[in-house]
Amino acid sequence: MPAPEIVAVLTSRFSAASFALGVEVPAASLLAALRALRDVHGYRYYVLGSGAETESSFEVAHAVRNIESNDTLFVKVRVPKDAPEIDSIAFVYAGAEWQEREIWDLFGVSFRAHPDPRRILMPDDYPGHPLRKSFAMDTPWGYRPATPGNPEAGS
Amino acid sequence: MSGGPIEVVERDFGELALNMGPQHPSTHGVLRLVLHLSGETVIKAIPVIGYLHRGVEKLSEHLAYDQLAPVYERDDYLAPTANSNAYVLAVERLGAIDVPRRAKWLRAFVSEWQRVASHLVWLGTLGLDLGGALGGGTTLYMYCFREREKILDFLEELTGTRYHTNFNLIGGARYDLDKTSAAKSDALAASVEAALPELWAMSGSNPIFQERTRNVGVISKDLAQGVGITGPTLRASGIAYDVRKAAPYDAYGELNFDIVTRTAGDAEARFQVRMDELAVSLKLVKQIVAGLPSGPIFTRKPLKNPKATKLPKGEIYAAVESPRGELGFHIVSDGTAKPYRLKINAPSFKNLQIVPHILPGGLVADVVAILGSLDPVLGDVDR
Amino acid sequence: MSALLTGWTGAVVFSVAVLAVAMTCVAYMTWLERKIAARMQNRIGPYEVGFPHGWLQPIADVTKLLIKEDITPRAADSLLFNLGPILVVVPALVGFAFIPVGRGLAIVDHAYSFLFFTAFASLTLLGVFAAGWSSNNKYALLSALRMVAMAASYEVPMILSLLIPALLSGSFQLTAVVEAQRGLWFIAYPVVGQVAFGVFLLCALAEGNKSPLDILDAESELVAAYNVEYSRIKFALFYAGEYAHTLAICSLAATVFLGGYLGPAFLPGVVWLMLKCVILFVLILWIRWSLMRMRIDQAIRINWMFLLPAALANLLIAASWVVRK
Amino acid sequence: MADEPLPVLGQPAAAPAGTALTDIAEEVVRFPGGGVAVLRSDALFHWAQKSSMWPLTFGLACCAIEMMATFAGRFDLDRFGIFLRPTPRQSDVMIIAGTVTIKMAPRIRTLYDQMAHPKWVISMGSCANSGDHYRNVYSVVPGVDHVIPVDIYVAGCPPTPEALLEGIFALQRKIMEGDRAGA
Repeated sequence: MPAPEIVAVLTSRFSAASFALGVEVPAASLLAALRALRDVHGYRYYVLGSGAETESSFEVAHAVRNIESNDTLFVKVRVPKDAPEIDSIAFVYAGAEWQEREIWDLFGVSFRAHPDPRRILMPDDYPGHPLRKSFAMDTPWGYRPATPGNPEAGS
Repeated sequence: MSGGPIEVVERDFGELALNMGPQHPSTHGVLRLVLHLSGETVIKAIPVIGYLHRGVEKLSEHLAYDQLAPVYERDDYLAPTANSNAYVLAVERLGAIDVPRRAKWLRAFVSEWQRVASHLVWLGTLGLDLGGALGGGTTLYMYCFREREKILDFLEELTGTRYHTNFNLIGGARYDLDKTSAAKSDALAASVEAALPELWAMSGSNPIFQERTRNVGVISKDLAQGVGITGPTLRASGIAYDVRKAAPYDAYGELNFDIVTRTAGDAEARFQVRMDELAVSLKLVKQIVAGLPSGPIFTRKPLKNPKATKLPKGEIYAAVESPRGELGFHIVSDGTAKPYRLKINAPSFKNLQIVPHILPGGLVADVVAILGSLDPVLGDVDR
Repeated sequence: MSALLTGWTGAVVFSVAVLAVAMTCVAYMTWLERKIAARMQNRIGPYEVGFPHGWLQPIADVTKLLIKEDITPRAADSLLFNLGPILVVVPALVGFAFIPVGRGLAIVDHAYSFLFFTAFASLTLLGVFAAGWSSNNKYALLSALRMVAMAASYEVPMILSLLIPALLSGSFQLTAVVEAQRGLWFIAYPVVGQVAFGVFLLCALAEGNKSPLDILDAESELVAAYNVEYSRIKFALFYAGEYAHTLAICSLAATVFLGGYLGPAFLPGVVWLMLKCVILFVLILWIRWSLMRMRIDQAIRINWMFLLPAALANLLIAASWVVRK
Repeated sequence: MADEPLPVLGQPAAAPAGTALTDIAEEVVRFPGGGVAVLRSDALFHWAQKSSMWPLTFGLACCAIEMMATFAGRFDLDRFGIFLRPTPRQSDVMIIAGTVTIKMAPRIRTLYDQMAHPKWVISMGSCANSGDHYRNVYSVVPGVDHVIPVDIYVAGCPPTPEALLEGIFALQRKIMEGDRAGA
């Protein structure tokens, strides 16, 4: 459970909304919030970065931890579906680099100023972003998306 | 945001781009490393992963909660129980499902045995990395697997399978430990403990081994935190974080044990942490057998339809200490019988991220030593 | 009989006999190594191929390798690529020509046979370099470069330690070196003999690619090292060459340090020589299968900082001792 | 011997009187035009091939750990003359131990192509056989036989070392019959 006083600070300073595992901050203040968490509040340990897709938007959640006080906090941002782009925090937490690449790979959320913006799990020429809800489970392994010249290739 | 494929091309005069893997004797499976060498010195290392990406997270969204635990056992295939343990822990916490005390102790029991088995595989493969297939490494590997086979035999007797034990159920444990097996466990712990000095003699006490690992791949405290490395690798850098102590689950709150730490942060420290953890785990299994509470191992009402477990709407993160570190499950539930989104926080994925930071400056021989000391499991990295 | 054993006919008869014995030994050394390694690792080793204990294993391996597909990569330098295995095997086998198997019995009993032997034994490394360079494979290239570094380092203390027997016997002729050991084997000479033998053994490990000094054959780093692109009989030749080289080094060590064919008369001299060879081989295997590999900088540092000074000091002590006598 | 005419290439070879070609050879290949090639699938060769099967050092997932256990002291594949070679050029058998993904499949094909003939493939475990429960996942190839020809399928998730041993024996029997997938 996240420490309530930290949540309170984040809520007041970055107009964040709290939820069960942490806070949700506006996309614009993500970098500032995480910098504050790392430098001021001692949340120096990067736990995980996770993406999710809701009906209206993508969610990117970063979990950070203060090892001394043994407290884990999730910082979540919403990314609009029509322009899925958000600031990369790889320069704040080095551990976010691969997690953000994974989110890009599987959800198609791109990260601004990412140091190494390549796919990480899927082949470099893979066409889709498989963890999106629109990507069907039974998509065959030889999947090629429909292209204007070859409309039958999609499946 | 899109980058082209990684190129194995020399960019400077005198630079050698070496492609290591995905088929290479010492990349622990299907890891690929693109090394840029100057002579034998690594100047840049780019890990390429995903060769074992099996889409488990997508698969989770299409299977019911009760069907999922065995799927995760194939992820970190050296310690399967830890995976399903973390998963059932998350589901139980989100659904407020009771677990009998005996089941909790039994989960810890199997987890600790698998930690021993996993660390033995790690030591054997570290031997192969440092000694090669035609040398002392193979000998160490054979000795490690001799001990591991005993443990797998015991687990087979207990659960019916050699190592994908399928032990954890939502709300309990699947198999019980009877008196005979308990006695066998004690005898086994004593016999593995007796073999530890032999393994030390072939590895950590050997000057060549020490020379190969000392001051190799040093991870500083700050780097360890920023990258978020975890498990024995983190503890070898002087940070005493162990999920078993920090966020006790199963029986660990009631058990008495110490966190093993080292401060050097090099490959030798990681080796020593894991070797000491072997001893700690063996003590723990003895402690569990001695203090095992009586009672049922499963109290949930038998389900007519195994797909009927529904979790309330919400979000949960639960983690266990797998042999490789903090293994967490982040589950987003929308109130149906299937997870809406499930993210596995895999320790090997995080530990492997340190590779581009610590490989440069070392030699090619150090690359295999560092990889071996990090103990990545590619099923866990790629999921 | 005696007429047959002199002149050209003698050389031919001897060569064929020695070659046959050496190649059979090499084949069965692989079997012996697998058996000994297995026993050290609480395994059984080759067993089912040729009952009992897999006696036919080497024959099966060689036959299988003979009928496999022969691959020369398109990007390889095919001349050097095909020359490599020959350059490895032939010099290693030529070395046996100089080993005396009885009093005055050697195919070539030259006044400088000792020097010839070391020269030929070192030639195998040329084949390794040719193979590594011509394969057009980066792992093979790294292995070849490591070979150059290792050979340039370890040849020096090796030759220095081999000078001790020559110094003590006052001759570069291997038959004379053995005869000089009639009273006392050179390894038994206090300090001087043991240090020379120890330095030689370590260098032999490096030259024969045996752990802990199998730097250029490091499987966990360089995949299959210099022979990574070789298949079929060319690979078999490398394999045979490696063992032939080890056998040659063992027989040289047996000859110059352990009294060669000398031994109690109830066994013929050849048997004594082979017995000593096998003992040395097993000693090398024992070291090989118990130790981890060194890193190349460590191996080279040990050579220049420890082996070379030790060998030099040893040589000085031996020389002053010989001069004073 | 001197009296017999030398066989001319492309002309039918004269068989000794009274013997059919099939009596002395196991396989007779007849070319158009009447030429005959006699192939002796020698028992010695097959015995050598089955007695010295060298697999490629190559593991993909969980099954690789059981494969390692099979190579270790308890089951000891060295008893049958089987030991690992790290390079495809020198190996005879490829044991596909684990899930084949779309990223790995081209590499597996390359490795298979790099192996020298004759070569065999053992598909170890449900994932390599059919994709198992990952079968419908976007990144998994449902069975390695989509990529390379497979000789022996070993069932299990993962197969026990005993099962892998049985698969190896089955392959040995297959080799003795001179059979090979993709030949």
